Amino acid sequence: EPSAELIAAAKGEGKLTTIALPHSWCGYGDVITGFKAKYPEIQINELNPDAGSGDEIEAIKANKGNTGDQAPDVIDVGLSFGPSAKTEGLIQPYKVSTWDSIPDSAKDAEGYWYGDYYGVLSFLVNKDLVKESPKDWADLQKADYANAVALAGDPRSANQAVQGVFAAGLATNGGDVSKAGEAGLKFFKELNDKGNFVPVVGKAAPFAQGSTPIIVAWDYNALSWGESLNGNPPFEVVVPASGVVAGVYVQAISAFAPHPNAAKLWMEYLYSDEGQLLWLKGYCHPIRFNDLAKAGKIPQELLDKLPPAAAYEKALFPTLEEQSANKAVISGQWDSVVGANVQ
Amino acid sequence: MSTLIDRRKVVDWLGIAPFMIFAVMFLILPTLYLVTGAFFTPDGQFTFKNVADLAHPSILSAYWISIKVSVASSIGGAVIGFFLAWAITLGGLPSWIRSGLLTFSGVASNFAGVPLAFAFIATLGRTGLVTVLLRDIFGFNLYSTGFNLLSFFGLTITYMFFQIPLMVLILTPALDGMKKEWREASEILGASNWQYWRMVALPILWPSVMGTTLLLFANAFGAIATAYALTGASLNIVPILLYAQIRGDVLHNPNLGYALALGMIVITGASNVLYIWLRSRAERWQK
Amino acid sequence: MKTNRLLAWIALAIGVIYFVVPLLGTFEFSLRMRRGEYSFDAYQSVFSDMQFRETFGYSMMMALLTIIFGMLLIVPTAYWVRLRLPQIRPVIEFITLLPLVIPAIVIVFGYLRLYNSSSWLPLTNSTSGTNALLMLSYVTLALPYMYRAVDTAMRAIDVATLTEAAESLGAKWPTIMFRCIFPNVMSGVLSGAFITFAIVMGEFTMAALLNRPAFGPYLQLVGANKAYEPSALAIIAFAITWISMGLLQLVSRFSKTAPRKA
Amino acid sequence: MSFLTLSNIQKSFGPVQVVKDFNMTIDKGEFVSFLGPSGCGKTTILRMIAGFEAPSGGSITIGGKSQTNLKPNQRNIGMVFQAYALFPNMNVADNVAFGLKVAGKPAAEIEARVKEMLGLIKLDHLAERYPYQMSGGQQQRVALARALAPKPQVLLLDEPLSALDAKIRVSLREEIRMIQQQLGITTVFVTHDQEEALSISDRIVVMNAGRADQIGTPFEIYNKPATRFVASFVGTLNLIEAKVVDTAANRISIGDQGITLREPLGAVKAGDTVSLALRPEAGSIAEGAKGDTALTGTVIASNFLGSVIRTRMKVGDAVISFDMFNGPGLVPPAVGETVTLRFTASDLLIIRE
Amino acid sequence: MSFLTLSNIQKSFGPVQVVKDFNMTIDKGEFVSFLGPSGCGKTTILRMIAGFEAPSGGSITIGGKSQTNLKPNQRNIGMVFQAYALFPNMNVADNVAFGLKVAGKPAAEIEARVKEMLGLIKLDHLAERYPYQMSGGQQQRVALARALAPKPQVLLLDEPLSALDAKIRVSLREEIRMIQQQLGITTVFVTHDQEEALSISDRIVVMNAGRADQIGTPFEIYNKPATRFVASFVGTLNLIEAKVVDTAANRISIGDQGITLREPLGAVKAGDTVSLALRPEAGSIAEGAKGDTALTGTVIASNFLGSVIRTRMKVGDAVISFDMFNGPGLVPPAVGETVTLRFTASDLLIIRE
Ligand SMILES: Nc1ncnc2c1ncn2[C@@H]1O[C@H](COP(=O)(O)OP(=O)(O)OP(=O)(O)O)[C@@H](O)[C@H]1O
Ligand SMILES: Nc1ncnc2c1ncn2[C@@H]1O[C@H](COP(=O)(O)OP(=O)(O)OP(=O)(O)O)[C@@H](O)[C@H]1O
Ligand SMILES: NCCCCNCCCN
Ligand SMILES: [Mg+2]
Ligand SMILES: [Mg+2]
Repeated sequence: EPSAELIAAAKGEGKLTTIALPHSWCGYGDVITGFKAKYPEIQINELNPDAGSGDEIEAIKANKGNTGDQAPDVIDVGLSFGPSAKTEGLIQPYKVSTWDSIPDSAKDAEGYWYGDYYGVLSFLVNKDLVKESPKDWADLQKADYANAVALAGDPRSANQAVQGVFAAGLATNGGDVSKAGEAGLKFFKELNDKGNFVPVVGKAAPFAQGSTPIIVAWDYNALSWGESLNGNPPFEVVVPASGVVAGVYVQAISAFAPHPNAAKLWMEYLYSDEGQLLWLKGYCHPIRFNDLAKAGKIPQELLDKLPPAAAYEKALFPTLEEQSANKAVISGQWDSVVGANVQ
Repeated sequence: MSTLIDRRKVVDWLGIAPFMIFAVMFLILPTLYLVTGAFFTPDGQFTFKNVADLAHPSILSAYWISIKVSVASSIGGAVIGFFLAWAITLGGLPSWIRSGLLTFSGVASNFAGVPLAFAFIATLGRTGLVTVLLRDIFGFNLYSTGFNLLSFFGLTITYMFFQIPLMVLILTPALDGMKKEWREASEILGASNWQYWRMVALPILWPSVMGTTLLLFANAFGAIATAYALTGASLNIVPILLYAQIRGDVLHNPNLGYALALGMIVITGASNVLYIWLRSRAERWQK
Repeated sequence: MKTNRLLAWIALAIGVIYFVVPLLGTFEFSLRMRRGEYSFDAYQSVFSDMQFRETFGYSMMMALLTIIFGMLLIVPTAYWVRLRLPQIRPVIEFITLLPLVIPAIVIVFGYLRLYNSSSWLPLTNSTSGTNALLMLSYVTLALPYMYRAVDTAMRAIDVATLTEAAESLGAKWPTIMFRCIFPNVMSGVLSGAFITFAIVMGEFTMAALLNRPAFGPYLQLVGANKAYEPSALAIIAFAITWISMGLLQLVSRFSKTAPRKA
Repeated sequence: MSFLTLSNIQKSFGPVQVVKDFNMTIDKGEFVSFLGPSGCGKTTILRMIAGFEAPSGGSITIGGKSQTNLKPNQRNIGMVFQAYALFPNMNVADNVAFGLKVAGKPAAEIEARVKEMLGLIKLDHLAERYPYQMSGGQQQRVALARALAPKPQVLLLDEPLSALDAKIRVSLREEIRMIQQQLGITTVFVTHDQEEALSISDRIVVMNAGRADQIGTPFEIYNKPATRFVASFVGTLNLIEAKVVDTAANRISIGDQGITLREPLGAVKAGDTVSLALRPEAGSIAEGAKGDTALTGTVIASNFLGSVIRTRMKVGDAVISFDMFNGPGLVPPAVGETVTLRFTASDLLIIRE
Repeated sequence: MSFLTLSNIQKSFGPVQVVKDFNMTIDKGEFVSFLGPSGCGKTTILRMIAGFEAPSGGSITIGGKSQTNLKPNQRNIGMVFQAYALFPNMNVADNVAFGLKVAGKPAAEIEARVKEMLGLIKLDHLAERYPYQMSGGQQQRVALARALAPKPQVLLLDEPLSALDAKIRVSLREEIRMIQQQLGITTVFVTHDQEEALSISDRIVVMNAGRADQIGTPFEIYNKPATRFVASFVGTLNLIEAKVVDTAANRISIGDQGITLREPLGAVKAGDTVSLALRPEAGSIAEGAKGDTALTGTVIASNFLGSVIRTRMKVGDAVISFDMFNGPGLVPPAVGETVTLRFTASDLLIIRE
């Protein structure tokens, strides 16, 4: 529970500025509503919900010295952005009251950043167009899936897409993390050469329209997009049999936050049982999942909506070093290896 | 007396002061503020590395593709836009078509980004309306002809959706200025329609056509949203690289991004200089 | 002459096909929200969204302000350049091209550095200040089109003689500007206004980073998360923008400002 | 020998008939002017000859060949427009060469012909100039050379001088006439300046509301106007209302002064009013001036027009203007002075309608 | 009483001096025309009076008040431009009202004045029309009314008629003169049409290359040209080269025909060549024409100009034109005929330079 002083101070600030929180992402819509209900005195100012992690960092930088509504208080970024932001002095430390229940591997010892939720890469399948869903990465190369497979972003700029390439590599090279990047590029080059790869950014609209029948995306996104279509078209979310890669996002407070106390209170809320369960409702695995499970605090109906638990048991959590090494390979060589057929 | 002349000169320059102040404050300074970042490392050291990095093959090829797409879509847009502008000014069409097309062009010239890309995907994509209609009704498989919307060609025809209207909007007044007597004079001198256009009308319109084509070039060169939405992961063009460097959650080297922006400004500047030079040649016959 | 007209119709037909079919494709998709049948569900969903109306209204307001401010800035400038400083024209033309190639994000980051709450001109400190900054940023983006449209219209009137006529009748410069020049370049002002209107309605980057509730960011957000609504929105936005322009044109035709023959 | 023939030409724009049953034959080498007020259909006829408008009825032949199915660029006609219509993107030489280039003539021939034409219009030294660098008169000369260069069968000129000022207009019209005679080219010239038409034409067509009121030599048109319209349109005319005194004796009175006309009065009776026309140059107030008729009146104004002084005098209710040549010794009559104007009775025309 | 004074006015554009030390005083209510060839500086002087250009030297006063530091909109001067320059966005009434509105006059007064002005130019019925709906002549009348509405101290007109055609030009210039006299407004009128200047001015300034060659009444300018330039620019002039025969006796010869001049020949000697000027209307070939001098020659051309027939005859090497009034009975001399032209010796002016 947050301290009374913190609550008072946060209420005194009266406002919290968030950035890059799409309401359909990880149940953020409900999270924001919940926070507002609990602290009606604090107004939430949402910046560009569709921004990427890079945007978030740039927003902090650009708004140094700005206390206007453009300056974010809190960010939610891909894992690798935590340490780099810390080095650049863009974030400030804070340890929430549930700090100890966050696994050590997923947090900065000094409290600058801390993991918030994760998911695994999955296939979102349009059942109108794809009768037989792929079960594993290797299946994607089948002739049945001509013009069918899309990434949920540009591997040169979107973490979700980079991890997709990484996961494919991991699955096809027998699990060698250190070489997964190259293997992933090779996999996509092949996919592209066969004509299975669709270079459109996968999301709800092209999925419904049919131009991206299979999208490689975080399971929580896949589920949320699929659900939002109300069965038109019907969909399936498949966690591949091998190459199950988990992605962790991290929370942090801007070093220049105009409302530092509201930011801290926001963190307290996110890491409270209430906040964690709201993420789970949005198909994300909250970082305290195991802690909550152990305490029997997770309602069964929430678990039922997720892919089978077994799928997560094999999940690989790449370390920071592994991630950045593979990222450099994938982003750096995507153009030259996969290249696109644009001439 | 000289003070009088000087005073008038001062007043002359004062007249454009508001514009200049505006341009400096809201266009030039903000740009400089960041674009000078092209010459610094992330921790503030002066460097030429970012600019030197532009010579990297993948970046050079990005510039090259960008220039090609821009040239193709600006010329394509200029040619088709020219015909449309001609049709509504000199083609003897009813006047409501003219005003309808002009306002439509106002909207369409800025119909870009995700909606535009989606419109073309929904039309000419593999499951697009036209593709499907061609297949189902005429048994014609568009994609087996080698056509691909997510390609250089596809991007070009998509860009033309906003390039053509821009051309129409800007060129219409120039066509309005064509005197009927020029056509009649050339006709009575025995010229065919084609000779009239080649020897009289086009040379007269040339400066306007060129100027507008340059505008289209810059317009395409800087367009990002459409390209990104259309060919997200596949197209290596400068604005996408630039955004990947500034905004992406992977690459993130803003200083290189600013160097890319600087390169774009330089290219536009160069094309502008080229244009001014060409125009001064083409306008010898003007005051 | 007849072959001309035929050619004109052909050109027009090709244009219409090229422009209408993608819109039709979008429209057709927007009707497919309900499985197996066409419906206007997506439109209902859009219209019932408060945010749609709010952001659309906000952007309309901004568009009008941008047009007014932009024209107040550009018409006198174009006028002055024609009258007194023709030699500076290439410079102005180049400046007005810049916004096309300088990425909006570069410009807006610059704004955040230059006009933030602790700068000499803390525009972002207040909502009205930020609105003003956003409006100015729109003027910047509209510059290439506004300037050309106005300058073209000015070519058609004899600016110098009209000015002298007004001066000899005792007029001072505001009168000259607003009673003698503006009304006579209305056609250019209008076509500049059309483009500006469309730019403002669709602009994303500036509004998002300055955090104003504009239509562009809303469009982007819906596009990222929904399937059918974005298409419906695109069609609606296209139609409303087009209709607004039509109205603008009608209004200007019936107001007695521009009675020139076509 | 009739060269250009217009037979029963009609032209309607929508419901309005602007040319009504127009007939005329023009000989080879003839210079014919169309004279008439604005909107009477002069340009329309010219444009039909050129082929820019199709007649609603009737036919046009040139050299015996029907032009009906020929497009303008097949007619081999030269045309000079009121607003010059030089191609602004070409210099003088290129403008003049245009028709020859278009016809695919060899370069050497083109060059020679352009040179010849520029010599004809005396602009050799300006061959490199662009239209905007020349005065209106120079531009119009270039337009003439351009029209003549391809040796057209017929030359059409649509008010080629009306945008120029008086001095240049006079010298250019003389030049045009000279060149026309030199080349012997059949020419149709449209104007609404009567002096222009009178001074350069072989024949004049005076048009009125889509019809030819009179076709004749300048002398005929000026001195024997067929209608009241022609009389008043051509030249400056005094129109005087007179009272019939005695039909048999051809006596009328102006104010209280009686006059005997030469022309028979016709079907009028004493007390009726008739309209008479008298040109200002027909009479003289000089002592010893010839003339069988005189009118005495009071001077109300005297106007110096350069070579001519125009004086207005009042006779009864009628105001009559008369001209006299200016000269160093001449003292124009003072306002209020009484003068006697002498003229020949046959100069008084009866205007009937 | 001098009202508008130009003292030692100079104007240079860059290195070129286009107005050179110009002096003139104009009385209140006077109508002065500036006449001269293109480029001589007429417009420039007008624009300096209006305040659009600042003189490089000299001063301008109106009603005794120096105008040097006044902007155009402070001078209370009316101006009419060659290209009308009506505001295209305003109808006739609004155009005329403009100067009054700008001056903040009460609505009722404006309305009354506009009505009065429209009455003056006889366009009451077109008050609602826009400029593009009117003919050039009508537009120019509106421009005049617009300039006059604010009751300017001085009215400036820069070739207001040169864009119009002959017929309208004549009627409009008479209208302008009438209105000017009615209002008694001091007027400066620029033209390069000599007939125009002669017919409506109180005084004429003949300009030549930035200087006034002569300032005088139309009669003086026409009949006593101060320079050869003025003589040749104003009117049509025969310039005849003659040989001095006897200085003391004032005898010269043209061809082989001797003539005694009135004017003393001055410092020339027998055998020298002198230039003589003779106006075409000065002589007559009519039988019994008066004149103490005669020249006999051969007719080489005879030209019908409407009211006048201009004949050219050759006397030795000299070509001399003379005019006679046209009349129905008149037979113009045939080419080749020998005629004798009679005139007064004092009509022969000696041109020195
Ligand atoms: N294309 C057209 N459509 C309709 N009416 C026309 C057209 N062209 C000419 N007219 C009308 O036909 C009539 C004759 O026109 P035309 O141009 O032949 O007159 P004009 O004698 O040349 O007059 P002006 O001296 O003014 O040039 C006018 O009333 C004119 O308005
Ligand atoms: N702004 C200027 N800059 C340079 N030279 C000029 C300018 N205005 C006029 N001149 C020159 O000054 C001279 C006099 O010009 P001005 O316009 O007064 O002549 P004008 O007598 O009115 O001739 P026109 O009858 O052709 O109107 C001309 O040689 C002209 O080229
Ligand atoms: N805050 C969650 C991480 C941000 C990623 N946003 C994805 C948007 C896709 N363009
Ligand atoms: Mg005509
Ligand atoms: Mg002038």
